[in-house]
Amino acid sequence: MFSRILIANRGEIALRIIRAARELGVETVCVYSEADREGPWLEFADRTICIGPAPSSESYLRIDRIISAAEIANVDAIHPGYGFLAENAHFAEVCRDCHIEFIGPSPEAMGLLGDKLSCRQMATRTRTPIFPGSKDPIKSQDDAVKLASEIGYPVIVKASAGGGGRGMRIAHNEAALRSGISAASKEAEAAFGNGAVYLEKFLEDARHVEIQVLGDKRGNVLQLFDRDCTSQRRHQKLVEEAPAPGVDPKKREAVAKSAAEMIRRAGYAGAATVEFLMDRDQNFYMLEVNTRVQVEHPVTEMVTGIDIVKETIRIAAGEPLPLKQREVTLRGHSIECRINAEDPDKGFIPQPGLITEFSPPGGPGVRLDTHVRAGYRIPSAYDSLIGKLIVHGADREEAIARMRGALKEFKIAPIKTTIPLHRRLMDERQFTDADFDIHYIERLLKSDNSDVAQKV
Amino acid sequence: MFSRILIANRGEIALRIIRAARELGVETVCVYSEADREGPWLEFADRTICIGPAPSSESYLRIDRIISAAEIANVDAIHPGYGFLAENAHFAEVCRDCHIEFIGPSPEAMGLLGDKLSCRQMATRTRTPIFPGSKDPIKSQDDAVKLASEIGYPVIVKASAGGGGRGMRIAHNEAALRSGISAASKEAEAAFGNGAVYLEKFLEDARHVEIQVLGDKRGNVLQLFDRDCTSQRRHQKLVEEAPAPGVDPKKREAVAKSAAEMIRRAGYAGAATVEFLMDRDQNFYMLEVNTRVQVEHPVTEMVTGIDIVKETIRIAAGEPLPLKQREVTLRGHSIECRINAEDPDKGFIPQPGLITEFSPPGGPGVRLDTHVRAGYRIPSAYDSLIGKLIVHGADREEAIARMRGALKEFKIAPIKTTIPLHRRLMDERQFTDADFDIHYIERLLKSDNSDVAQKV
Amino acid sequence: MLDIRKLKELVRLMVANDLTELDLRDSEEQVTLRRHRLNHAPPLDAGPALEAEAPSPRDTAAARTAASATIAASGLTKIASPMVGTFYAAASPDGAPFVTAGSVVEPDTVVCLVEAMKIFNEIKAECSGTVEKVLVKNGDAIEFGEPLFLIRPK
Amino acid sequence: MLDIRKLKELVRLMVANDLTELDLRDSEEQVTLRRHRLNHAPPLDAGPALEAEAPSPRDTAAARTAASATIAASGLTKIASPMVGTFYAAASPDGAPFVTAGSVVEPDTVVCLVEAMKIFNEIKAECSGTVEKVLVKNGDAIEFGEPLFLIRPK
Repeated sequence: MFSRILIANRGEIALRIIRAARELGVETVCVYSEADREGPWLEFADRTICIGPAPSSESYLRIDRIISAAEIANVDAIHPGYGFLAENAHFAEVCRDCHIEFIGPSPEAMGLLGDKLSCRQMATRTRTPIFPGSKDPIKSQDDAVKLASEIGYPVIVKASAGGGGRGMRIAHNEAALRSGISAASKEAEAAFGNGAVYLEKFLEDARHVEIQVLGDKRGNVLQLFDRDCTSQRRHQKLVEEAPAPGVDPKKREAVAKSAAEMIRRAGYAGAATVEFLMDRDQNFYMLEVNTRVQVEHPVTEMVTGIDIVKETIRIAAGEPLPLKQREVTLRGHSIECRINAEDPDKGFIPQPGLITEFSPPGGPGVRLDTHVRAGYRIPSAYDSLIGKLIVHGADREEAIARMRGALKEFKIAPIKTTIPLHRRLMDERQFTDADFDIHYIERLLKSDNSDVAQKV
Repeated sequence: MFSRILIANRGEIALRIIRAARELGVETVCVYSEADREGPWLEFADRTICIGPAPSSESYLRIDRIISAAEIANVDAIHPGYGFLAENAHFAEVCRDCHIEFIGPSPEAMGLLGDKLSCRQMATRTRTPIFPGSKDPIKSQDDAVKLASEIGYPVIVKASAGGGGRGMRIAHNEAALRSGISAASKEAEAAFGNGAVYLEKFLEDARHVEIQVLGDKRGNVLQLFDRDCTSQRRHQKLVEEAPAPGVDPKKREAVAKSAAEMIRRAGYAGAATVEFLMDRDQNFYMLEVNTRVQVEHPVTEMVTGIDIVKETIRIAAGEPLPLKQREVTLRGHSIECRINAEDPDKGFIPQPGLITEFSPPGGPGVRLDTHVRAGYRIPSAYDSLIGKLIVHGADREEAIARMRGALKEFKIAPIKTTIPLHRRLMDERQFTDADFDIHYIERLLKSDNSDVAQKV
Repeated sequence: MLDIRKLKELVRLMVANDLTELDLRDSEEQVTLRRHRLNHAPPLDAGPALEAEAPSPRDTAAARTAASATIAASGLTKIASPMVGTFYAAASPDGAPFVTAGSVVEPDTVVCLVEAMKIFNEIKAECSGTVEKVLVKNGDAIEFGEPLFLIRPK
Repeated sequence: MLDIRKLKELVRLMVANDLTELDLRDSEEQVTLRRHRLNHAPPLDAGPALEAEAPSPRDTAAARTAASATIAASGLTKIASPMVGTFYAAASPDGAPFVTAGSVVEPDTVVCLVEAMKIFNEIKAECSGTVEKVLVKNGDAIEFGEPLFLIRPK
């Protein structure tokens, strides 16, 4: 096992990694920007190193500064968390060159699965279900139009290097497709430095279901079942749960198995998530593979009893997976609500500022992953995620009832958060019946004549 | 199911019952004393009724006032929690007379198992192991001396109606036995209104292991495995865990089975705990039966996934137990540390007063059951328990590591608590190896030349 | 003359001890500092049931505390319920109320009945004066310590 | 003369906005209110690396903040590290340091090397003056923004 690791991240995931490392007896070094000088998570690190000013381009995204910090702190490995450099194959390469273990997949496996097009090719080999669409990047608008007429509209143009909704365009006809290709390509070029886009059949009315996989350095893989992340707003997940409600066990099993096999064949070591859309007939179509720990990993931890973040560290240190597939069992149901510092009344604009009141919920089956507390000032430079409220119950009904109660108890003031929206969602029939698709929250919000706060 | 219940308790257990009822869709009415007017748990009740001034003899122990409150609030049932009226058979009878369901066993079953002597007699019939000792109350000191010489010293004199360490005397010789009988009898008369005492063999060097049982009104029982509560100070439990470490599975199974059978034969509906001492050879000897939910019930909830407090409500409402015995499985290991507002440097005197800083721990496998928060003033009139920190891990080692981390994160100021003592215990070899007996904490504290705070 | 160091010390004292009010007076000057906290209303005294500032029920605590301040100023006294139960203004459903606004009471005057566990308990005034106001209605459920009547003392 | 209402308003402002200091002056009087918070030290400005009040490392933040106050008063300037790495006072292990206390520096004067990722970066004074003190030792690991030298400006 490592004796010391550096955490190249901030906020709740930095604290999550500190907690995991501490239980493994591994020391932690946290890098931070000047805006995070007072970050409460830094208190729990064994050492902290300031690496730059507030903008992440000058701190959390600065490979040179992070590597320098790793060298002066003499760490064995770097955990990237999610976001920032987590899916940056170049960073993983630099770590390798500097003889620092990158806690995540090899640059090769990351590149293979992180690029959406090569990932589609991998999926084809392991019979992981994918959408009909391009095998290669779009070379000309005419080729794309021809393919689209074969697979039928609507289609979606996606950035090969993309993620999180950027570099995507939906087209219902030829004109929209032609303009969408150039727009998506430009956006992708700007966001990821790679303008390659491709075409897929687009599903209007689908659920988002994903499979959590772990692979070790000895060629073993485990699938930790599925999660449902259908509750989204503008492609940003708001509520996640495990297992995905109402999925036929045989379909679940087949998809999870093929996803695990894809990860195994990619020679992948670490945590990976294979994301799918699922239509009303429970047909699955792969969206992409996330080559890192996910924000929503806790719901899988709750139902499997496996500490995913600890496993990422153990795997990077060369340890084998602790269980066989048949030993991984599901218990109960888990739901996570993302608590964002955003004002739902004002189009979900981020709400940086001082938290003066912070009263967390508690009791059986309630878990809170947060880096904030009363007296903490949310900086404006970063993501608005300030916490994840996770519940576990014997079944989905109990989990929903528990989440309702926990949301009732949870008080954060004076900043606005997504808590009132979550309170409302837990009472929405579409959510409670799992009779939903990835656009249902947007439809709900649009159908309001007034704001959410008045309704809850 | 009931539509509304009254909670005849305060603090963390009142909040625990509110949470359970809320998830069942049952309204809650909380009675409170004037000293608890600002109790944070009252915010989460559907209705609150003041029943008297601070002394519990004038509020939480006043049967007439609680019943009046139940009548004006028109509740279906009363949950007594633990302590106060929870093991008062007369209260259970009054409830029945008033056609209010008492959430707990019938007065008859409570009387049968609550009285230690009749409980010993029940145990004999179901082959639940007991200490050699009296079959009936001690009639004369001479009879007791004769019996003691048969079973051998040391012996313990216990109040038949007792509990929690009161009305007990240990005797290593005849003189101590004679004086102990009259002292214990007087104490028992004063504390419980019943001076009957009896004699048992006394074990110097034992662990405290107990079996959690649930019985419904249809004659079904479930045993939810065992807990270890060896970490005590002056007969007050400080740390509890499930399952009891290192117990031979066959012995565990046999004792749990006999305990469940005893509860079944008593016609018992509700949660019961059968307490045992266990010697170095893992022989069990029954201590007593607690006819109510225990402070330490959460550790069993964590490893079985069963919500014990919800089950007490369901059982009282006439519902059958939700599982068969074979469906109850253990997952992982759970530990609870009792957070008391006490000053370990000053002989653990209670520390009432204002809490200005309250920073709870969080993350995976961490549960906090507490009714306090920053800004809460701990009243001096009641118990010093201000919270229970519970962790769950894949095994005992992970649970201990997790508890260490959670205790490190937990900050309460300016009042003194048992947190520093727990931090120390989690590093004590006797605890980590489970190589302990019920006196080990007292020995540790005695062996200190200085106070605990300096050592941690 | 206001001593700055003293003021600073008082402010530190205020913050350290979580005080909600500080009065500072000298010959020329008076400074009042209040500091309201977010999570915690000032604790009410847990006094006997019958007094000018008797604790009021929780759900309307703020309103009633405000009211009782006026009361204290106006010299009125409360008769508070010594038990939990149901308030009855009269001995029988059709009977006249024991007292109404304007009634004169002595310490032994029965002012109402409170029913608890099927038993009707006579509540006595335990003070002398004139009933200014009846605060609860016939049949109301009442808490321990809940104010029932306002009395203007003799 | 001290205006009480104004003072009160300022205190409310202080609490509402979580201010840490308030100065109030009139012709006769000056009042300074400080409010230290439990969990949260006052945020430091995230300015450029080279300035009089450059951010100091977290673990000794309190001590160094105190120091920098003195510095500001005494008119000294800091040279802070623009990168994370290892501090070297001289170009070679046996060489003379670039600067020592008393050395005169111009904006282009190289004052030290900071090694980051095997690359030795020359750090320039970027100000004119005399080196008052060297704050770190040869071979020390340094953070971004960590003060390296105190300079008395010309």
